[in-house]
This record gives sequence, structure tokens and C-alpha cells, in this order.
Amino acid sequence: MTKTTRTVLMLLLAAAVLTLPMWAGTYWTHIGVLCCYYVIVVSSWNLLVGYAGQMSFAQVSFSSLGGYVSTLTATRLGLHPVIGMAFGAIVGAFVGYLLGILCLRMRGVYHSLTTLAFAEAFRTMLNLEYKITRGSLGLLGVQLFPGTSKTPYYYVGLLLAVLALLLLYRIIRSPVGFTLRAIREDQTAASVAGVPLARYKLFVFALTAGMAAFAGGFLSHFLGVVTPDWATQSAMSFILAMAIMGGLGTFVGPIIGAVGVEVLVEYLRVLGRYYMSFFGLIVLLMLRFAPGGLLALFSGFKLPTFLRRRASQG
Amino acid sequence: MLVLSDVEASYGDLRALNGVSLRVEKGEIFALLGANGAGKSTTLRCIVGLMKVRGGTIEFEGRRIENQTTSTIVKSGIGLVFEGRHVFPELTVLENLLAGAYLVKEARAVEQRTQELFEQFPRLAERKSQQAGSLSGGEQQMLAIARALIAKPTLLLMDEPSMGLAPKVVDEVFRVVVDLNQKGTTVLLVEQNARRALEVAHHASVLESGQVVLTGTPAELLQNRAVQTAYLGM
Amino acid sequence: MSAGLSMFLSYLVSGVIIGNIYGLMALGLTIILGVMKIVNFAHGEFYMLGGYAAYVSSIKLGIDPRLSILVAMGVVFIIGVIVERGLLTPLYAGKLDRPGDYALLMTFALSVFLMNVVIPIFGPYQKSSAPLAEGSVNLGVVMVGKTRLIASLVSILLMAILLVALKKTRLGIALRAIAADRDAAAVCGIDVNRMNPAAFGIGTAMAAAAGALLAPSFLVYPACGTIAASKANAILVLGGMGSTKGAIVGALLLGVFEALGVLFLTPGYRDVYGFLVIVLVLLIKPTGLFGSQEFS
Amino acid sequence: MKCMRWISVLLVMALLSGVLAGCAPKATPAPSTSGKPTGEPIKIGGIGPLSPPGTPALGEEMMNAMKLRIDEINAAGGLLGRPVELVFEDSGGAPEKGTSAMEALINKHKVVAITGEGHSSAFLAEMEVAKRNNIVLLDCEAWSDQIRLRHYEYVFAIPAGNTMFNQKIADFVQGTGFKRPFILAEDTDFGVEGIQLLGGVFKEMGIEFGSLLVDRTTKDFVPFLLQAKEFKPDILVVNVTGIGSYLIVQQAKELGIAPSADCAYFSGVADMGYPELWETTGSSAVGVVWETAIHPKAEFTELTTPFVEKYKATYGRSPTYSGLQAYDCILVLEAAIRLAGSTDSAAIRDAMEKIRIKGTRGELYFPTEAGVLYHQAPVPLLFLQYTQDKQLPDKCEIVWPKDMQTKAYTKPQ
Repeated sequence: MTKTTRTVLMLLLAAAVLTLPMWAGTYWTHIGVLCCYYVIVVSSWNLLVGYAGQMSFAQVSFSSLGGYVSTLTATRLGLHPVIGMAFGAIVGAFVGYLLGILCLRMRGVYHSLTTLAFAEAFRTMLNLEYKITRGSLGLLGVQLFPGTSKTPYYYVGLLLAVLALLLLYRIIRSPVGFTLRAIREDQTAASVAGVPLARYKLFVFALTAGMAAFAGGFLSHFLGVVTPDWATQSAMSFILAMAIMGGLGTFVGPIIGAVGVEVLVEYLRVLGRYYMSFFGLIVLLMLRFAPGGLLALFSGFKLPTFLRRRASQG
Repeated sequence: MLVLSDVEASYGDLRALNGVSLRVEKGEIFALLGANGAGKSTTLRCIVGLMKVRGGTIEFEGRRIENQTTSTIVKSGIGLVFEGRHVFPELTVLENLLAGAYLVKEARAVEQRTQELFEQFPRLAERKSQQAGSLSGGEQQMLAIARALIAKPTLLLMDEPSMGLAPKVVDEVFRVVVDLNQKGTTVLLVEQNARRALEVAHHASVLESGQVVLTGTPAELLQNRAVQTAYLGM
Repeated sequence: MSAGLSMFLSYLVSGVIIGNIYGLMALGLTIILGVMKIVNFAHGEFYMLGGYAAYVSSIKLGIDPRLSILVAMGVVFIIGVIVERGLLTPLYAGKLDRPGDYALLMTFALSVFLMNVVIPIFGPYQKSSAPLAEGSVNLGVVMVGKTRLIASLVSILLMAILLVALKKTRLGIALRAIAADRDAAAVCGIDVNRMNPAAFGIGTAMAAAAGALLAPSFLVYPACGTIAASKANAILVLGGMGSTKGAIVGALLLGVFEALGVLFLTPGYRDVYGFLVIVLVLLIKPTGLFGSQEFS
Repeated sequence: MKCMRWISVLLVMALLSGVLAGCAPKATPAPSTSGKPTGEPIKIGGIGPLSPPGTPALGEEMMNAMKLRIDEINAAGGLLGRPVELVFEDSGGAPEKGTSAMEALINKHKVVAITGEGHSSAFLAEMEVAKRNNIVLLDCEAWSDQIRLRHYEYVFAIPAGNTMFNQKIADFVQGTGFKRPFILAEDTDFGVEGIQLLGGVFKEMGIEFGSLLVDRTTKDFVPFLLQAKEFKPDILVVNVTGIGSYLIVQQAKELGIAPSADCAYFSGVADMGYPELWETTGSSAVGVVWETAIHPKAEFTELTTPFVEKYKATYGRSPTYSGLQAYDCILVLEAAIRLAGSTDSAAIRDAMEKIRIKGTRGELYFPTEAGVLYHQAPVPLLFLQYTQDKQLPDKCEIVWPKDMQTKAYTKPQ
């Protein structure tokens, strides 16, 4: 394929994405907004796990934290939702930083169990601190825009997703990104090589938590509601599935995964009670037979993915 | 008895063996010498199947054994004493031996062999219900050897048996090796302590960057100028 | 006896009676961790499968409820072996860069799958297996249902049997040898890769036993394994990864912590105290109380 | 070259979605039993929990009951001469999933009105979508007063509101002569509002009470129950739904708290009427008092028994009052559409305020006075008591209200 066809196709894709609300109808625009949210959350989780190798099951805790903080700022303090989202991101980043400190000394399984424990404790707290969170009822929030149109949400979501991706891309391509990968490959070697491990890890924890919280804030003002169900492990399984399907540890993988899985789920919904098990099965099969993600499966890309099959010594 | 021809192996993208060829005859002590990282341990790991052989062949008593499972290879009569001993620290001395006797299925035979080994290594008998991790370095080495012997291997691979041991204990270890050999066990000995190894060996090879650069009798090797400077400090 | 103390004792006793069943589950996790060096995030779902197996066996097939526990263990053992063969073999084929993370993701996905696949099979309604006994016993500080008490005793018995088997049998010694040193075990002639399904099967059978024992008391439904799994994880960390002794001591400690938490904080957070304990223990001693990577 | 692969990835994904879309059944169609009605079908949206974290049992019963009525309508010639189709979407009982389901119903399936839901948290989010889109949403089994108090023009409710429900509990407690009630409530709006409302009424009545909020996902309720025991109550009021409702019955009995001679046990949830009760609690539930809107000893209208019989025959189990309500929901929408003579949202809405029809539980109409009864259909509530092991719900005695009583409350031994 020539470079021109490629450019044309990319332009077509970009045009399709940009004009989606005009031809896809309200329902798919709604899905489009959800896709933007997932792209941000999954891509930031990918930086933490896929690039820096810090396995975490707490990403949805941060996105729901962002949603709650943002909604509370808007409803209790009467501030504009945008301020709420910014504030949510700051709180999210701070809590992410704290979790990072907690995890700093832990390795491997202990590390992941701690993030899991954090996520479960956080979810229970959301359920039980009824006076603040209204328990499993969830908080009703403030809409970002008046009216029923989803178009403004779509463009704001798209803008946020693009900005988030640009930021992530710059980080990955920068020396910081290379250092993070070095930490992932060999923590001890990286630390011997004089990398200030702690600072890098805390940075990536805080950054990814902040991004997830920001996205969560946006979602809460889009749906007008935030509930503890966002913070459950089955919500986390979606993030996981998206990253795995796309290809953990690649830049484009999680983007394709987020959009792909969100759209797939809309079709799977008609399977009713079979849908979640079918979904789980797909993820299992992916992991088993194509741990490098769809990208690797269909294209044979030799990408430096997270769970790639080893080229040599196999 | 054991023939390696052009064996190749690698760690990831890093080549560790570039075509190692060896020939160990029945009943002898064969010493494999070389500097750190020359590929001695890798060679042993390839022989027992703990590492994938990417090229070449390994024959044991006329049968090809490369890339078979470790348990099959062990079953065919090869034993290995690891570098750094690798006893099971949280198992007792007796349990270590029982683990070593895993392939011996009849309980009576296991008991009999355990008794024999306890006679051969009385120190172990004294400590038989102590955790192996609490033994001294020398005792652990004896346990590691005993654990390898309980399955009655015809070929025993020993990786740096003298490492980290006091000179007196090293003497004892070599005495055991010679004794074993005289009772009929073939021994492939990997040693950094080239002088000691050549004292007991019948044949020896020198390994450098994953290749055999020199093979001969100890006498021939001792004559070699390069061996003298590199391994004997002369 | 002051009111506070008697409250504490009643929380403690009822907590420990259930706690040691979770301890049995943690012991299963420990064996899997020791031999395969992975944490099984789907452990709670094997607990759930055990509960359903006991339900089918005792209610649908009318098998004796006590025998049904064995049936559940057997069925789940087989499922565990199939899962290990089918899904976890890439772990030690040496083809993956990050086997530990692969195992986490795989078992996590497995848990989502299992939790949802039972909905179309058994329906969304909760089930209960046949009770082990009728009535309650007064233990002085608290009344306890006989079913729970028997379940607790059976779980202690199972733990004892397992520990003795690990200590005395050929298979047990082999498993412990692998846990201590995989390569050295291989050179002893133990077929280490063949032992993985055995370890996974035994480990999941322990979870199934816990599920079957608690099924009459806590009912069986698709998500019933999540709390059990989180308690088993807490016990695992408390006791130190991979220490069989630790699993038992951890279960008792968790009971104490929960009772203290319920008494001095609030009962609502009871299921979270385990997590707090994980964090606290790891902050003080990042390898757990009996921390080491071996298990024996 | 790289691009080629990209395209192939996209193609395969597109293909995959296409295949899935193609083989997907047309979102739970209600098969028409008669070919009479013709033309474009009128789509009525159903919504409810078919998957966790919601209570799938509840959603399923609603969907089944709704289907029964839809089939009846089609068999009888349809609505406005057109066939009716039920499109049921899973809300998972969760607000955000519920809003997505609402969006799908309104924008993808273009339904004319929506009914269903059993979780107030989800309903509260869903009603916002209904409001934005000006589409009629009829509450089937969500009890929160918040739903009524928002006074949304397009939202109607058929189940008892929390205020109504709690007033009746308080009446029962006082009327039967209990002095020290203890409330155990789940951490949802149903439970929390309940504690506030019931507590308020108890205070007015001068009754001393205790209360505790419980985590509904827990399995071991012993710590909560031990705390309740400290209060020495003479009746335990348990407003916990789902699995917890069974576990508490069983564990309260094991601990010797209730139901006992010293302490009565009242449960405010539909789960007590499911056949799973005896299967899962053994004989612990003997003596439990529970609340329902349906009972053969108190036949409300001539529609009740035929529906119950038909439901039993079709699905092999007895419906609880959620089933009756779901059936009534379709009856109401049907009547409103008939009266409106069109499927225009505003016309249906206006008709909803005018109709007065007979449902399975009495006369149904929607008052417009502000307050907790805004757009709230009147609902009868019965309190029943299990007096024997493995007793069928139908054989229970009605212990409250007084005018319908078949037997007074009996203390269990």
C-alpha cells in the first residue's frame, strides 16, 4: 500500500470520528462518549501497567473517586463542573500518590494484592459512607451541558481523549518513558543504574490516577450519576479486557481495545444473561492464544508488548 | 558414555553455548574447566534438560537425550549436584533424601538406600530431622551429594562442589568424589579450582565463551601455556 | 464478665469458627502459590463451584451432605486440573516474558468468566446445600448453628489431613520440594510440570471444600466467592505467602482482628478489616508474618 | 505494509461486529401468538435487572409477567390495530448501566413508553433520561420516595412508596402490641430511607427503637445480629433484600434471637415469598412475618387469580407481587395508549393522568397532588405470617391489616 492510500484512509477515519454525531444518531454518539472515557482510563492504566510494569487493580477506584469528588464539588459547593473535574483529578492524583507510597516497598504478588485490597476497601467505603456518598444509591450530579443533545459531550470527550493521548505519547517517547520501561524489565538493574526508582514510580502512579479521576469526573457530569458500581472488580475487568484485547504495553492497542470492547459489549448485551460469561470467555481465549493482543494476532507485529511470547528461547 | 556434539543454547537473545562438544567415557572423572560465564553451568543444565538445547545433540549411553524432560533424563541415570548446593532448606535432611529418592517407588528400597547413605555420611544421620537450611555449608554439600546419590546415578554431574567451602571441607568433598568414582560412578566435574580438579580427573576440557577450546589428559593440559596462565595462576 | 468483653468473645468465637474455613481456602492458595508461584485470583470462584457441586450432589442427587463435600472436592479437583492444563500451561512453557502478571490477568479473567457462566446454568436464584445437622449449640458466649460448628471441625480435619499428607507422602514431599526449589526438584526426578495440575487441583479442591462447607450457612450464588476470596487473600498475606503454618495462624489472627474491628470501629466495615490488616502487615514486614518464598 | 495490517485489523473488527449484530436476536421479542394485528408494531420498553449487581430474579419475573400481557394484547387484536412488541433491556440494577439501557430503548429501539426497574438507585438515574427525552416511564418496583417527590411529569409509580410502606409497618408494630422494635436495614435508599421514615413514625408513637445499617453484600450477619440482641428487642424489622434476607432469617434463628417467643421477625421484602425461602433457610423461617401485595385469601380483583394461574402454568413458579405489578404496568400503558389514541409521548402522558382501570391488585389511577403520592397508584399491602414448616405462601395467615386479618399474630415456640 502506498503512502497516499494510507494517508487517505487515515484522513477518512479521522473525518468519520470527527463527524460521528452527524451521521450515527444519538445512541451511537452516547456510546462514542463512553468510548472517549474508556480510552483515557485504559490508556493511562496501560502506562502504569504496560509500560512501567506496576500491576494495579485500582484504576476504577480512581475514576470513581474523580466522579464522586467532582459531583460533590458541583452539588455541595455549587461550583462549575469543570472546576469539579479539575479538583477531582487533583484529589485522584494525590490518592494515587499515596497508594504509590504504599506499594513502593512491595514486589510482585504483594503489590497487586495491595492494589486489589485498596480497591475493595474503597468500594466498601463508598457503599457505607452513606451520608456523603448516598451508598449504593449513588450520587446524582450536575450535567455539564443543558439539554438532551449528546453532541457537545462527544466533542468535549474527544478533545479530552486526544489531549490525554498526546500527553501519554509524549511521556512514552521521552526519556521518562524509556526509564519506565527499564524499570518494568528489570527493577534491580534500573535501580543499580542510578534511576531514582521511587520518584518515577510515584510519578506514574499519581499521573495515571489523576487522569483516570479526570475522566471519571467527566463521565459523572455526562451520565449525571456516579455509583459504587464503577469501582467494582467487574468494572475493572472491562478495563483489563480492553487493554488485553488491544495489546497491553503498546500505544495504539488500548485505544483500539477500548473502542472495540465498548462497541462489542453493545452487541453482546442482547445475549442477556449469557453476555458477561461470553465476554469473559473472549478475554480468556485472547489471553491464552494471543496474549499480545488483537494487534499482534492479526498483524504479526513485533511490538514490544507486555505479555508477548518470547521470540527466542521458546 | 556421554557425548555432546555442537550443543548450542541461549538466554533470550544472549548466546551462551556456541557449539560445545564433549566426550565423557564410562568410569572416568571428567573435568570441565573455564572462567566465570564461560558456559560450564549452562552445559550441565542442557545435559539434564533444565535448559533448552537450540542446536546439536546430546547422547547418553547411545540414546539421544537433548530436550527431553528432566525427569526422563534423571530416570535414565544422570544425577546433578548444583552449584551452591540447592538443598531444600525448609525440608529436613531426611525429607531431602526422600525427595531425592522420588523415582524409587518401593518404600523398602528407599529405606535401605537412606540407611546406606547415612552410614556413608554419619554427620547427616546425626542431623536427620533438622531443617536442611540450618546445616553448615559443608554439611549441605554432603547432603546435596547424598541426595543425588540416593537415586544411584551412573553419571554424576557436579557443579563447583568446592565453592565457598573451607579448605578442609574441600578435601573431604574431593575424597568423596574419588571414592564414588572408584565404586564405579562416572563423574563430570565442573570446577573453577582447576588445580584440584586436574589432580583427580582422567580427562578434561577447557571452555571459553561457550566453546571447547582445549581437551586432553590432565598432564597435557598442565603443559599448556594458556591453561597455566589463565587457570593455574602460573 | 463485662458486657464489652462478652461482646468481644462472642464476635471472636463466631468469627474464628467461620475463619478457619477460610483458612482452609487460604491453605489451598498457599499450595498453588508454593508450587506454581502464582496467586490464583479465581480462588473465590472455585469456592463457589464447590458450593454448587455440593448443592447438586446433596439436593438434586440426594447424596449424604457429608459425602457431598467430598464429591464437591473431587469435581472441582477435576475442573482445576482442566483449567490448569487448558489455560495456565503457557506459564512454564518459557514463552512469556512476565509469567507472574500473565497468571494474575488470566485468573482474574477466569474469575469473571466463572462467576457469570453459572448464571445461565443454575439461574440467578440462590441455592443451599443440605444442612450438615439441625439446631444450634450454646457455646456459653454465643449460640452457634450445628451446621457451622461441624463445618468448622471438618475444615480443621481437612487441614490436618493435608498437612500430614504434605509431610509424609511421596507426593507431599515432592510438592514441598518443588515449592522450595524448582530446579533442584526437577533434578531429583520429580516431573515438575506434571505437578502443576496436581497442585492446582488440590488447591482448588480446598477452596471447593470451603465452599461446600459454608454452602448451607452462607448459600450459594454466582458472586458468593468474592468475600471468601478476599478473606483468603488477607489470611495469605497475614500468614506470609507460601507458609502453610502461616495460613492457619493467619486465619486465627484475622478472626481476632475482625472481632476487634467490629467491637471498636463498626460492624459495617467488617469485611474491610482484612484489607487494612494486609496493608498494615505489609508496611511493617513486607514479606508477611512468616514470610519466605518457600512453603513447608 | 504496516498500513495493510491496520486495515485488516479494522476489517476483521468490523466483520466481527457485523456478524454479532446479524446473529443477535431482535432484543427479546415477544412472539405474537396471533397474526391478526398488522402494521408497524408499537414498541413498549421494558427495563430491569437481569444481571448483577442487580437482582436478576426480580428482573426476570418482571420481564416474564410483562410478556404475558403483551401476548394477550396481541392475541386480542393488538393495540390501535397494531401489534405490540416488548423490548426489554438489562439495567443490571445499576444507574450507569440503566441510563445506557434507557438510551438504547429511546434512541435505538424508538419505544413509545418505558416501564420496569426494581432498584431505586437505577430508577433515579433512569428517570432523568426519561425527563430529558419526554418519554413516559412507569416505575414497576422501585420504592424510593425521592422518585415521587421529584414530581416529574412523565414519571409514574405503581409500587408502594417507602413512606406508605413504613407507615404500615409502624401500624402493624403498634397495633400488634410490640414495644421495642429493632430495625436492620440495608445500605440502599430502600433501607436508609426506611430507617428514617420508620424511626420518625416510631418517635411520634412514642416507641423506643434501635436501628443498624448493614452492608448488603456481606454473608456473615452475626456481628450485626449480636448488636441487635444487646437492645433486647421484641420485634426485629429486617429491610434487607436479596440473599441477605435469607441469610439473616437463618442466622437470627441460629443465634436464638428471632423468630422466637421473645422476639418477632418481620421482613419487608418480596424475597420471603419466593420458593427459595424454605430451600435456603431450612425451618428457620417458621414464624416470620412478611409483607406482600398478593394473597388468595384476599383476592383483590377478578384479574388476580387468572394472572397467577397463567404465570404458574407458563413459568412453573408462583409470581410474587413484582410479577403482579409488572403485569399491571403493561395494563396501565395499554390503557393510556388506547385512551390517547396515538403513540405520541405527550398524549400518552396526559392519558396516564386520566385513566382509572382495574389491575390485578385493585383500581389503578395516578393522582396529581404534590407530595409522596404524586403519580402514585394506590396499593394494598398485606402482612402474612408463616406458621408451619415448608408452608406455601398461599397458605399463610393474614395478620394485618386488621380488617383483612384471618388470624392474629402467633408467637413461635
